[in-house]
Amino acid sequence: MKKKLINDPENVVVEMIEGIVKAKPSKLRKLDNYNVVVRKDAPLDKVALVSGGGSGHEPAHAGYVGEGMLDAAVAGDVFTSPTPDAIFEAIKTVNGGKGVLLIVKNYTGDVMNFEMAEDMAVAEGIEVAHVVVNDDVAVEDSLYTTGRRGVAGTIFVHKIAGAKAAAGAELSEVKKAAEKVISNVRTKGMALYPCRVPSAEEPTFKLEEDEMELGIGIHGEPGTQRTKVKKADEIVDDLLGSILSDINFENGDEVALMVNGMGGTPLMELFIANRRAHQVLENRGIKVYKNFVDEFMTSLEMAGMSITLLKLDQELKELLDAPTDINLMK
Amino acid sequence: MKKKLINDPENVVVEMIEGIVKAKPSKLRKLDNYNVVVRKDAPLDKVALVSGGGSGHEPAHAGYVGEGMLDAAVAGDVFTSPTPDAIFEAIKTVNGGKGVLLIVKNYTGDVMNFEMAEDMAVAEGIEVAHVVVNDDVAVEDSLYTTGRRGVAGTIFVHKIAGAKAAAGAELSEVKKAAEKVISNVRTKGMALYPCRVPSAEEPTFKLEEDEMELGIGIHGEPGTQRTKVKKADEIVDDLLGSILSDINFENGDEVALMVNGMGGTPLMELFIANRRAHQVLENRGIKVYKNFVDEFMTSLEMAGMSITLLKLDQELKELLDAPTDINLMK
Amino acid sequence: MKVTSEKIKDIFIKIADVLIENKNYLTELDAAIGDADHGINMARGFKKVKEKIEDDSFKNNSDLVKTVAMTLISTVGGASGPLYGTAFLNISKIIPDSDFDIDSFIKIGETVIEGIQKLGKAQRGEKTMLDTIIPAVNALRESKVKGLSLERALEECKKAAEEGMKATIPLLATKGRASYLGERSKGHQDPGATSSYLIIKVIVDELISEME
Amino acid sequence: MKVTSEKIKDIFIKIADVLIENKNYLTELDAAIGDADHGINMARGFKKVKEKIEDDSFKNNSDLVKTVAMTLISTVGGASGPLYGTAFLNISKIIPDSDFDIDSFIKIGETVIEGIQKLGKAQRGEKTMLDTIIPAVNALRESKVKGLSLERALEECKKAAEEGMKATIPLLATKGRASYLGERSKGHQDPGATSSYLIIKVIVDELISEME
Ligand SMILES: Nc1ncnc2c1ncn2[C@@H]1O[C@H](COP(=O)(O)OP(=O)(O)O)[C@@H](O)[C@H]1O
Ligand SMILES: Nc1ncnc2c1ncn2[C@@H]1O[C@H](COP(=O)(O)OP(=O)(O)O)[C@@H](O)[C@H]1O
Ligand SMILES: [Mg+2]
Ligand SMILES: [Mg+2]
Ligand SMILES: [Mg+2]
Ligand SMILES: [Mg+2]
Repeated sequence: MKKKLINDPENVVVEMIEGIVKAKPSKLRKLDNYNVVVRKDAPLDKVALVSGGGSGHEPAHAGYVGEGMLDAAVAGDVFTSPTPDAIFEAIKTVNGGKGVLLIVKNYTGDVMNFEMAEDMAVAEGIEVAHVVVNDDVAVEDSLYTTGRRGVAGTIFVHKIAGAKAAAGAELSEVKKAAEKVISNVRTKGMALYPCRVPSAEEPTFKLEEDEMELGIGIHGEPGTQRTKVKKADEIVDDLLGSILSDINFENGDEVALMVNGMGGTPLMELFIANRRAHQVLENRGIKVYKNFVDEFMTSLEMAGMSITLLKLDQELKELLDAPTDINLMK
Repeated sequence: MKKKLINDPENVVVEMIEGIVKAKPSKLRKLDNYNVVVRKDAPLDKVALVSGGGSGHEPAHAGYVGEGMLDAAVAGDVFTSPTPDAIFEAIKTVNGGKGVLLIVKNYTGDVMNFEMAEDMAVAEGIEVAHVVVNDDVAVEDSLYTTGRRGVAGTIFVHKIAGAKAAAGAELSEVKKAAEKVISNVRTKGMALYPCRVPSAEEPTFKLEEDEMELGIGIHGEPGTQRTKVKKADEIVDDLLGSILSDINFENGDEVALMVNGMGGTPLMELFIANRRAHQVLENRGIKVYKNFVDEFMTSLEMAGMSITLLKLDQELKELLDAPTDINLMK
Repeated sequence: MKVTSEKIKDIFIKIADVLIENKNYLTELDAAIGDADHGINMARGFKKVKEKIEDDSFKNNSDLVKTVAMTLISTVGGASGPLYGTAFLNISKIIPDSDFDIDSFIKIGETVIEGIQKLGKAQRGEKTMLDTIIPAVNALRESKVKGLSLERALEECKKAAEEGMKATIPLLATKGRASYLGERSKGHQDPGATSSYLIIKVIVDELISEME
Repeated sequence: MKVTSEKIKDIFIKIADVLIENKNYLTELDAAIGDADHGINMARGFKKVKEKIEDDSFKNNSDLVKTVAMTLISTVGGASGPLYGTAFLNISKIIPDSDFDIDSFIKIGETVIEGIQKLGKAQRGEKTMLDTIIPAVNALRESKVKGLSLERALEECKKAAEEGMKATIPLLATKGRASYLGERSKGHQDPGATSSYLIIKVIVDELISEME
């Protein structure tokens, strides 16, 4: 995919943010000089939630700014973590005095930039905490590595921490709820076709017409494994297989199931995959409490999908069901 | 795009429908032996709405079945109008005695199949009416042709007729509301990359890396014009230009603006286009009352977009704002 | 001439085989000016027709043709499904039970045209299946006027169908999906005109081989 | 040796030019094992650095380097932004105002490593910029022990940086984005190690040309 519906690769992020804010003018605004989207009514008398990361993951992250979810989203350049000054600006804007929780995906760049911003905010006396989402089972987790990436499971962190904050919880409780999601959410992704960053000439990887990547991230990185293309059902079996062998699921467990398109995948294909996911979970005696099928955390026009399972308990179910003005499903 | 996340081209529609119904098990069910999705609580004591068409336009049409919109969606094969027997079955299932409105897009096949089904239903004593949506300004409208195609503007017909029916209106009133939308809604689309039907070997058209199609439909048909690729802003100017010169807009008019992705377009690009659309409308003194940016009426994995304007009056605004459990925007 | 019900069944199975064989060809034609599914639609419908009629027996020709028609209506979809479905439904109402003469074929042709026009409201020259069918039926009529043998009349019919099909190439489409292309529809053979020719060809060839 | 503030500004501008020149090269390296943006990130940051320092005057070296550091932190993003930003921020705290000897360069190197390690927690051998920087600083230390001239020491430093960069090729990445690739990260040169080499090369070449 060489052609893009853009004006200038240099301006994609700012023009996109302007388009996002125009779409919900009564609810969102953009901070001057920063690619930061905040709730128009911020700061509110509650713990504020700030998320963000590189751009190219739309609707993440600005699409989750709203009642019951985020208070601000900080957009970096395409696939590039935002800088500390922008994050700091977001923190200052949404802090209503009850503190700010930063939701960070586990990438070296994201973690470092958000931590620098946190230091800056703390130095100004703002109460700040952060959680690091690392739901991608494709990547090996070890003390000696960067650890797992944060991918689509982040949406559940937004939703649940957002509901907790909306309910009036303290920063430490909101953080605890976010961490509960993080320890119970797992994702694995795959791609049939790569994506191309607007300012680059070539896609980040190339695949033959009979090849696919398993274990991809959300930045156009190649996956952990390249295989021949398989049928949708086999692919779902692989993704869910990795997830189910990573975290302990028992007969009767309830889960939220997310089938996430990577940006270029038609909904038709996501629903075909969703059908299989239900079959697999049914066979394992796992109950789908809530099912999300759409694009949630994308990678530009990459064709592929990720599957996420969040293991639920009573508290998580209630928070997942709590109202939000963000639409979470087609 | 040769690779697809499917199992067997022959089964894509039925597997997709199963996946759709699994995603909202408390709200939707599939009719036995037919690729028809109906509301679980149908028939209801109101005028029932049935829409449909070929598959490959997801979330259309099954994604619009729900409170405040459709009662049934009939899915044909990919890009192929459904057959009269399936439509007839849908009509019988959702008819609650107040009659059924069929929402048909203006394609020879759709019109003929829906009309045959209508005849079958009328023969059984069911009160049925139909409207034909023809919002595509790319196609010349003349007495001697098939007339304009029905494209993304159909979503507004679903929404407004759905709200009217939910409010308890009679079949003739619901039909009138639908017709009001049809005479006030206009769309034009474009594509950067074509799509490929699962059972076909090749995409329906081929474009060079510096070419695009203007005036495309939603079935992978080539457009009415092939040009060199332009910047997003120029493309928006062209699409809106055609729309604005087709229907009489006056300074101060209020519109619903829809920027619709064709399936393979990243949301980032749609928001960049949305930004420009607002600029153009502002310059023309036209006020955006409501703005929808997402995938609404797609063409498999086609990369491109369409822009739709619906001119609003007080009645249309109220019906557009009426509650529905279908999520209409990211 | 006498045509048994068995023979008619045979003809439908041959039509099905030919359309299934030409699935990709018809689809490619539709890709150029339509939505790349005409071959797929016809193959899907006639595969089902084959299944339906192969191991079944029918009261009479009318019953057989009606089954074909209803099967097409409920499996082909698109524009061609109702059009061919209605065409065969109309045939089922008038098809003789065993004796066919030139008039029976003319009558069959006329009811086909009537059905297709009632539904699709197209005229000759709009780049549709009618551009094959109308000249084919005209050829039958002319052959009758000229007093040609039934065999010669059928040959003329097939020839006219082929010419009609080819004559769609330069036409501007004003009906069906191809009409959206405007000027760009010129230079391509119409898929529906092509499937109509294939069907007429099978019928004529089979009937003539039956005469020998 | 004496290095004027003007010269240091010059060096930064040369660094910027070289990184901008190598934008595609660095991005291609990052495409192989990362996310194809390292060149874009560095070019964006150093373009801004150039703008910021070109027409401005600074109280002293510290002030200049701090401006560079803050500009990088607020424009580069990604992993390399905070890492290079912190490295230069640390340098700004200890950079001499005009007299540089081997010890000043060793101290600069050490504070760079300290800053990068504090933030990124990587060791040598994990396929990062540290694989260029650590050997380069070691070479300075060894040159001092051997009693080499400052010129020779700087040459050794550059050589070690280049070798370190090349030595990243066979390494398995365990830090940064490349680590997600596991075994597939082997066989590619690390983009950050490459940009570090380019920076060291400019500094060394410029300082040596200043000596002549
Ligand atoms: N109004 C009409 N009258 C007669 N034939 C038509 C009409 N509209 C379309 N056709 C025929 O149908 C053919 C297309 O059939 P098909 O591709 O199966 O359906 P669709 O256009 O719905 O995809 C055209 O090639 C044309 O011959
Ligand atoms: N923990 C770390 N310590 C030192 N250097 C690192 C670390 N993580 C990444 N890097 C360096 O950063 C480079 C990548 O920078 P860049 O592509 O700009 O950022 P990102 O990885 O966020 O896209 C890598 O090639 C590596 O040299
Ligand atoms: Mg990056
Ligand atoms: Mg069709
Ligand atoms: Mg067709
Ligand atoms: Mg990178």
